Amino acid sequence: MEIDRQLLREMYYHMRRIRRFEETAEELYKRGTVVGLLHLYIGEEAVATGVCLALRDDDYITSTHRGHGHLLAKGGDPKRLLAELCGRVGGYCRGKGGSMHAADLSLGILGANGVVGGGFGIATGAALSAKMRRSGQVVACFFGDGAANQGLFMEVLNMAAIWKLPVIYVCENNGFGQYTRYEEATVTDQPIGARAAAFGLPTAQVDGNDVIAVYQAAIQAVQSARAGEGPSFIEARTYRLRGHHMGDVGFARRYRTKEELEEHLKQEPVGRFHRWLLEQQLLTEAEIEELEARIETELQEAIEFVNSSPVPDVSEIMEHIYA
Amino acid sequence: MEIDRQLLREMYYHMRRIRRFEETAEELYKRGTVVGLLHLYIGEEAVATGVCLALRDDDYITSTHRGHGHLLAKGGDPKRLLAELCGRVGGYCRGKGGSMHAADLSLGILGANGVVGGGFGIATGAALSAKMRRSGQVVACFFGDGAANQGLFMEVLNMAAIWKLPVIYVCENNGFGQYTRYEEATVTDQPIGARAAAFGLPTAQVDGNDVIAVYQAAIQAVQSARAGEGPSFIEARTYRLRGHHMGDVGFARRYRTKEELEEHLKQEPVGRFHRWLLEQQLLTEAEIEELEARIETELQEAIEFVNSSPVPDVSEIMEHIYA
Amino acid sequence: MPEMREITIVEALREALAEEMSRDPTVFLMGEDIGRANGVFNVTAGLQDEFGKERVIDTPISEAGFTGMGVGAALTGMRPVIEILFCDFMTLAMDQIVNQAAKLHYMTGGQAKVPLVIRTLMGAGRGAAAQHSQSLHAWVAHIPGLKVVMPSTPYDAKGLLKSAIRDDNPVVFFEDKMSYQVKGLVPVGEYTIPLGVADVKRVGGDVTFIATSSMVQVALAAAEMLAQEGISAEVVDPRTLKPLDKETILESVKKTGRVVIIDEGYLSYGVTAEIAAIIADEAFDYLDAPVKRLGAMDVPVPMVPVLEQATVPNAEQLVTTARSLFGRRY
Amino acid sequence: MPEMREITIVEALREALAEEMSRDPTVFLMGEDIGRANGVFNVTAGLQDEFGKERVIDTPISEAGFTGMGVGAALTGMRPVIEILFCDFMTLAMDQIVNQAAKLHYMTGGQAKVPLVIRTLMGAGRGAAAQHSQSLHAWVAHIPGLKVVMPSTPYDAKGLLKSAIRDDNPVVFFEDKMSYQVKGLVPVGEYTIPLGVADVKRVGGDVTFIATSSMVQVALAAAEMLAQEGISAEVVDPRTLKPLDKETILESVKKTGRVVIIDEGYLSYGVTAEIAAIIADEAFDYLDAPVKRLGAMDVPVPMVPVLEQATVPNAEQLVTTARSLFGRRY
Ligand SMILES: Cc1ncc(C[n+]2csc(CCOP(=O)(O)OP(=O)(O)O)c2C)c(N)n1
Ligand SMILES: Cc1ncc(C[n+]2csc(CCOP(=O)(O)OP(=O)(O)O)c2C)c(N)n1
Ligand SMILES: [Mg+2]
Ligand SMILES: [Mg+2]
Repeated sequence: MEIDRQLLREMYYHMRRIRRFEETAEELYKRGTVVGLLHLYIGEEAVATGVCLALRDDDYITSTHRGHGHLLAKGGDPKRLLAELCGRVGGYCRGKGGSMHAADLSLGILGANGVVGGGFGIATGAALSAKMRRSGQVVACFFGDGAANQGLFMEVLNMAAIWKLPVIYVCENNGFGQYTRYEEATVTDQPIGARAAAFGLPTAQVDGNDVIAVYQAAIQAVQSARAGEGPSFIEARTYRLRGHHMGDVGFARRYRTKEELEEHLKQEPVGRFHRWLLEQQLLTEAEIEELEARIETELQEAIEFVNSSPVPDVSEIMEHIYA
Repeated sequence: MEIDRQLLREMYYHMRRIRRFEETAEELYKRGTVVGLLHLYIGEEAVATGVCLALRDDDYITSTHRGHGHLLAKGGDPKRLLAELCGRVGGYCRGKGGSMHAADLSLGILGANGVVGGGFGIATGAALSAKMRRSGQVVACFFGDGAANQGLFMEVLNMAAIWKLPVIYVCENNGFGQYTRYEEATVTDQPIGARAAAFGLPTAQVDGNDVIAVYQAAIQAVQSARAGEGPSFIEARTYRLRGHHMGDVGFARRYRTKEELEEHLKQEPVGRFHRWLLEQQLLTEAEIEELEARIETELQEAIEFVNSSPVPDVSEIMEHIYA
Repeated sequence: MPEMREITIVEALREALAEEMSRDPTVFLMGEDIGRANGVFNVTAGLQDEFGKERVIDTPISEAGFTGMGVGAALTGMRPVIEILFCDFMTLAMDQIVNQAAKLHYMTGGQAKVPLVIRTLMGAGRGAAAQHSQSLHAWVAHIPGLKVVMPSTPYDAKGLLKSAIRDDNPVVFFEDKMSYQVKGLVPVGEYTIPLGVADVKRVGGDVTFIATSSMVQVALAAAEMLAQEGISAEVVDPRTLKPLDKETILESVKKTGRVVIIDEGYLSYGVTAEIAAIIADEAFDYLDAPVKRLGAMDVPVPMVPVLEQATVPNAEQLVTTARSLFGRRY
Repeated sequence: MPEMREITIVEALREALAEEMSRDPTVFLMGEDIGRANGVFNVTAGLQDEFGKERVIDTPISEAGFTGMGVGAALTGMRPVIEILFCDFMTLAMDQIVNQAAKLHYMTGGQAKVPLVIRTLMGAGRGAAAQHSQSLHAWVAHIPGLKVVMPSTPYDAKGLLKSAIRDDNPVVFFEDKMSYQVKGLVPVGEYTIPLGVADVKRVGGDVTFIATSSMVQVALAAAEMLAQEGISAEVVDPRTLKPLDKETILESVKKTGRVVIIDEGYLSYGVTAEIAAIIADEAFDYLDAPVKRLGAMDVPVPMVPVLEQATVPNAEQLVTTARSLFGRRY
């Protein structure tokens, strides 16, 4: 598959932007500006980027509690996302949803979710809807290795398969569900994809820290969904570089060693892509610097936006319960 | 595998007894003596028989809304079962449960279930318990092809597999979930067993109308469970010869043709086993007649038991809510 | 006056579904055996023939899955009407109903809309035992973001179902399986009934019965019996639990000063409690007697009919309870 | 007098678990991250080290699955204590809790016993938004066959959890996540508190506050504030919703003639309604003022703390509500 420079640039831009967004959120959380639960996507940027860049603008995604990367890669606005994390009226949900419920319906971002596996039904239903409306839209359903143990996953696999729905199940296997290791909670003599294969879905297992690999798997799945051939499954193997959420630092040493973490830091996707782009002379240092500068400006603007956006007035509480 | 005549006799006895029990229940339902919902097991007798005869007396089973066969094959008392169907105090549940909740805890029969797939958790938990108590007990979990589409199935497959629990998942694929054909509701380019295989379970697909085949598969699964090697899966292909439940006669022509039904009647397991036993000269006509006579006596006694057992007094309502 | 004819609740529901599907191509149905089999209770009879397999979808036995898919479809431009056969099986889909459908509009700050209708069955009466006989409407009425409908007549059933389908919020619509054959007059032409408006099913001055779903018939029967003793009972049917038409309820209680609330859910922590609590607060000064209520007995529904029947409130009990309110004068 | 020391609710719960596991080898724990990680809120800290991986089991994220397994294990000789992290996720396991655990004893005519404890978290307060902040105890309190416990102090938490574990019925045990660090005196030795016995947390004569879980602290604070105005409030903590100690509640209300019920579940169709309804029926003749109640606002819990906090009842509101009952004399 030919990947042009423009696309590589975009990939780098998105990965780097997600990384920097998360670092900014982390920083603001420590300062108390970000409120509520915060699950960082650091280390997993290649997955959201590779998948979302394979989608059309009007395609849908469903996301998770660790969802900033998905939203940003699908074109979401860092200003409104950051404001949401900080509980401001300028946020995507006017501060009512926070990190775990950020959504941009106008961009097909059907929402993060606080329930592990909560997006399976929504994604599959959106695919049914797309098929019924003959819109040609495709749905990418992001979920974690932990979520793969929710029974709902298998229920929707069956329905997506029998009705040939245009949905792609993207399992982000980052090694952990909270503080329990993937290998402890999940059968491992078969990959997670075996579950999808049991329903006849084409499955792929890719290096989730390799954005190109993710992208290529996604493109194939999208094409087949768009062509009416039904659902696919992708497992992206990656690694969670931060804690489960901000504020659980006390747990850090309980579930992994420093050495393990350091080993994985060497493989982290943004730096790795950066090095590769330079090595392969696909982007120049100058181009990269320009992208990074653009990102810093965006994030600066986002912080300013947050600062200018007030916390909602208590009178808003009873709004938006019913449409 | 050598199967001795005593076992063949027992097999025939159980299959025939289940058949005749169901025919009796059917008759009593039409007369209004059996009350409540009644789902008959006619046509599927070889499954319960083959599996339960592979179990030890202290092993457990969980059953379904179509559960008379399981209970009887596991050693349950036709008198108390029939009384339960008729809502009598002599019934297994004093008339409070009826057909869908018949149980005999003293025989390891953990109960039928009104919720499709409702037995998955109970069976797997009983297996965990057996393992923790180091009792050497094994659990057989019966469920239908329809129940295989409940997400709970896959949740327990994962846990049974990672913890190597002594449980056997027995899928009775009788072609229908209510009035929807197996092929319409369930992925068929992969067998249901592929779901279990996705969690590393050994799987077998057997002719569910062939009691010997079922028995052999069950023996293997039981041995491996007893040996601490963990769970197994068996799909028994069979066919529901009656309606989904008594009283849905109006639905009969909606989901299958007369021809289909007749075709399957030729393969029905009791007659087929009968013919085979005679052909192979494994049992004599006289032996069979003796067994059948014994069954008729038992059923006569069951009917008398019902007649002598009163309907519970209204004062019983508030008993048994809390232990 | 519109032309009327007498039809059953089943027929009324079927008409509502057919009319809304004809009117709006985004309305579709999903559930177990609703298509080729016509629905276990015939509510969807003929609809798959009329509207095709794509719009009347027979699902696998995956309640959580297809309810969740209903949410996703509703979020993206469709108006799904799903059927959960017995409300006992809502237990399998509560996350989708309560954490997803009910909250998405709010959690997204008003962006998302979930115009989803969940039709489901309630009530004892068929000897179907404890897992097929519950009336769990109190659960969903407890959840902000959901609307909850409980029709008691063919007229209400049709008009309310049409409104539920047109509503932009998730609506849980409870049908009583023993009332399906209840008959009543229904106009020939198009009409809807707004959600949140109670209906006074019988006018009276001495005591108010607030009754839901099949208990409306029980209340009407009790009112007839009491009329013979010279006690005039008013029967108020809230029709929807969320929104709840407090005004009509309070107005009636303020008029009569006596009230019995009757509903087929378990009594404890059930729907009757909320209505009683509202009255004990907001109509306190008008009450001439304790606030009484009847619900299903707090017991898993037993299979054997003689016990089962005793768990459901009946007209005799209601009469006795009502009478007890007149032994005293304040 | 037994020797006492001051510990937190977390410590009290942990002690109860450890003691019961030591006492009875059939007691075991199952849940997400309760083992090696010590439990997300440290309640199970050190228990896996002490009792091994077989008795403190880290599960996959499969709430329905491991709850169902708890039922199966309980049926067959074990006493599982499972943890469903947030009670919002009970939605995934309601079938197992309500249709299986709650009903098996009854449906089998008394044969089956399900000595299962389900520990779960309730309450807003952490900016965790609508799917992590609910208090859904009204749902389970509605279901015959379940017992429901809501401790408010370390003493109660320990004594009630031990009783719950020894109980032969399924018990849902609600822990308030914002109260985990509440401290109180707890005896050094063994004790239990029977399920179904309310506790008068403060004696008073003018008005009764019936308060559950974290709302007990709110009620006590309000009582202090009212004391300064010369209003003496009694605070009754039911401690268990099922069984509910009606006698103690009614006794207090009959004494004071005024009552406010306060609970963190959604107000509508919530726990306060049942208690209000009981009072409006059985203590009607003793009431000097309308029956008042405070619950969480009927709204999905918003994330941003300024809104979130406003959804939870507080002492000021309770004071205002209580005062309003004294504006009038009957
Ligand atoms: C149904 C449910 N159970 C438990 C939780 C608590 N919880 C939040 S995130 C999480 C781990 C999820 O693991 P995974 O799906 O692998 O996603 P990751 O956090 O690794 O991205 C858990 C258990 C939850 N939010 N929802
Ligand atoms: C959770 C649930 N959904 C729906 C039903 C209604 N129902 C009863 S039996 C049945 C079909 C079950 O099919 P299968 O598992 O294949 O068992 P079979 O009846 O064929 O033996 C259905 C849908 C139910 N009892 N429980
Ligand atoms: Mg993970
Ligand atoms: Mg079947």
